[in-house]
Amino acid sequence: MINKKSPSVAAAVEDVFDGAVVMVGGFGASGSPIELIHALIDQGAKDLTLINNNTGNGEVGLAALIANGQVSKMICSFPRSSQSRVFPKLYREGKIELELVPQGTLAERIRAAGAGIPAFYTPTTVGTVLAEGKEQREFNGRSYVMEPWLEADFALVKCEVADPLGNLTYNKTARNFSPLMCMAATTTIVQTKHLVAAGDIDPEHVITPGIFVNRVVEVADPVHEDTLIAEGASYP
Amino acid sequence: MINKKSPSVAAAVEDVFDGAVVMVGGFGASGSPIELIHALIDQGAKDLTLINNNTGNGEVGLAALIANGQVSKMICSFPRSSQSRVFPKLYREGKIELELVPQGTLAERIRAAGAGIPAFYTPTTVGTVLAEGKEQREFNGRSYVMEPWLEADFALVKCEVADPLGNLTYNKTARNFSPLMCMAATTTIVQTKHLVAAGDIDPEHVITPGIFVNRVVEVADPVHEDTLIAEGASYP
Amino acid sequence: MSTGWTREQMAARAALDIPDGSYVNLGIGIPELVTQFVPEGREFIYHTENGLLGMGPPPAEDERDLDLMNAGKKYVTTVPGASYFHHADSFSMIRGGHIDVCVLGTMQVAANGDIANWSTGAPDAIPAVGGAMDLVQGVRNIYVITQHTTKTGEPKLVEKCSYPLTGPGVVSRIYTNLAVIDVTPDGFQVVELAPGITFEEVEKSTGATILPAK
Amino acid sequence: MSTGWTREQMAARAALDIPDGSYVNLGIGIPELVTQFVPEGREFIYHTENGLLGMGPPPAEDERDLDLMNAGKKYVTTVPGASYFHHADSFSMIRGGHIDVCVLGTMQVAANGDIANWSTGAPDAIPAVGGAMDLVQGVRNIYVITQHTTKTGEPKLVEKCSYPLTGPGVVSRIYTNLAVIDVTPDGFQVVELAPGITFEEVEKSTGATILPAK
Repeated sequence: MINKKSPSVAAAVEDVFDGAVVMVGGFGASGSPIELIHALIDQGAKDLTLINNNTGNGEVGLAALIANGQVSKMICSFPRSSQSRVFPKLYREGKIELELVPQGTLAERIRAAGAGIPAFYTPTTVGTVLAEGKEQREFNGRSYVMEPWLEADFALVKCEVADPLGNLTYNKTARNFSPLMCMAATTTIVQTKHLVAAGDIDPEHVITPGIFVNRVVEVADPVHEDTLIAEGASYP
Repeated sequence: MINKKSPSVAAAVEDVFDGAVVMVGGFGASGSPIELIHALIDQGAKDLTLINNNTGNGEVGLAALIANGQVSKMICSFPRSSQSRVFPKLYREGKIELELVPQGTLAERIRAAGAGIPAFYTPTTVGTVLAEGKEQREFNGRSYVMEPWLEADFALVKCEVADPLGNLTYNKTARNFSPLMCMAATTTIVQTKHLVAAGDIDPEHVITPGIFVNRVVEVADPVHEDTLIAEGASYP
Repeated sequence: MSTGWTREQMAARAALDIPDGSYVNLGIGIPELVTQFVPEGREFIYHTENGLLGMGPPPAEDERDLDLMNAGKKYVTTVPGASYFHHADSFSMIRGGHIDVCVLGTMQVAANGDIANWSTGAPDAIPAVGGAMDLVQGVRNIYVITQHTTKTGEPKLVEKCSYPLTGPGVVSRIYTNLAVIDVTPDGFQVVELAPGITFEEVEKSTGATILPAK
Repeated sequence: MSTGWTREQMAARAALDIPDGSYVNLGIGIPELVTQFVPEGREFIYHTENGLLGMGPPPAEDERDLDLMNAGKKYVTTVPGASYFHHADSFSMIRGGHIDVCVLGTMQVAANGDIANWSTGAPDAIPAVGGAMDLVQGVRNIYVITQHTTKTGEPKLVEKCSYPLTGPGVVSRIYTNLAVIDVTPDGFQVVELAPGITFEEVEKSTGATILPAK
């Protein structure tokens, strides 16, 4: 029987290599795969390019990974927030690179990679500094910019229910970018709150079909970034 | 309260105008909105451009609409099948136009219209006669063709469960093109087997969010194209 | 001297212009207040770009769900008929023109409808755009709610934005504490003055030519 | 004289080359037989492009579900762990390179891997392409199962396809009744002969240069 189950978060992220491009699911705290990120901190891969909507909060999760000096470039739509201190500091010191991508374009570029679409046109950024240097073109009398797909070597994703084939469901707005990232990465690594048997998820309710998932590890009682931050936690 | 319910299939298709571009959900018999199509036959709009994966079977549904002389152009991926007689005859007589689009490109062009993406690149058709006259371009050393979005004035769609806000779920492989067509049409008209109250569909299980739907009409006991054909039925 | 409308009154005035049954996306700040002033007999459905249609009011503190937030990362609830979806579907709703109205705050808005609300362009600023550029290009009606001037009295309605644009020529209507103003082919045009406010006061606080109410 | 492998034997031979855990899309005809010959200890997951992953065998006639079909419009079932999705997601699986193996029938296949299996190009033919062009461009490994020659004895393995292409240079391996043949930079290369078949017989039935097994 096909079984994508990984024995531990450590085993699941074992082969993330220096210089890898890593997508991390979540929108702010919601859907952030904290346990997988912390396993990646323990694992120590360096010079990573990270793709996420934000840059993490406090000193846990994504922010801790950046603080640990493992990230050389960040691709995101919104790198600052009220709880975000690590990235802004490193960025101002010139120690980390930033590619700023509008949120909808970020989502669509990730989907495009998963869907085998090397580029597409969008009206977003037309007439702004973010369109500078980008190819522009008119369709039906309106201007659009061309945007390329955004691929990754790995995706780290948190879900609610998974089966051993990698079929996934999510919880509420914790879904956000995760289904897209599962499609776009060469190796998709998922932490799930509930691991159930194949067939236990109604085929009509599957959000991410197993074909997009490589490894599943059960984290039955995941910590939430907001809780950690409220406690003033830091990692490692 | 927002209520997209239409009193009848006749009222639901009332404003389809001559020359309209109409998407029709379904893949072969599966998911075909027979009652809405028959209402459109009764309504009589002419010179329609129809978008569907196929061209209908027997002398009911899509095939009956074509046989009734209401369709001047067909956009589809597979216009012939064992039970398809109406379209082939009219096509050979030069009485109906055909735009042949590969199935995946058809789906993606429809989604693109719904997503505000005027064009995208795909490897499909590269090196074939279907790429002739299309713009081609290399990305990362591979050739792709550019494909434009495919919009419609109306979409006729069949679903399993709907609520008055237009939230929809489908049944098994009857889902196929329908969620994409709901996104791409100016006016989306849905026939549903079950009409339930807002809130009765779990927000996690909604396949088509109501924002993509304009009208919902309950057809509690829909006929299935395969059943009609087995019975040798014809319409009108 | 009147200072015109309060924040709540501006939001209420904007709500008056939103048709029944509209799909609405609200920016952070004053625009969020619109939900409190939905006119009698109307219903709006709120979209939040992180993947929810049918957003309801904030929950009681002890009923928070950590996985149920809005795009401003505040805890929210859902109304009956809500749905969840991923980010590509969410921005298809935006980019594909399915959202009827977006109400935004702003730093500047120009007489030709240009809006600048994402960056001061300062060299040491950390650029952060979020979904703003998608919203202004994708949503059919872009409304702005803003104080007429900055805290230091500088006009926010200008001939040409000095800050980097979020999008060119996209704003259709502006609600300030002093007036409701349309962006027309002839530039700013007053639609309605706040009680106790004269056209001359509006004109003096505006950094561009502005036409009086017809 | 041996006529080589039967249809079932060709399908069984192809199945031997599909790794455990593969996501597989099967064309109509002989390719469909692959499901009957999955080697001991292996599991394949079948994708059908009309929106189902985890397709199972055909149902008993009285257990048919009219809304559960495959891309060939035949009634099917599901296996535990199946999922339904819409057409754009289904073709993302194809175009995005997520399907491991596609096994197709063909009219012609050329020594450079070109395949022609959608149209005879006849002037009165009604062109119908379905998902064939998406599959050959998107799936990582394109295998072909076909009789070595047409019913009238014409070679189907040719130097250059005379029929309109489905895709250029996409086929990697061919299973015929006479042999297993790879498409290599040097052209057709026999990998294995069917029992009782000589290389000379294969060569004679092939419309292109073909190399013997190494």
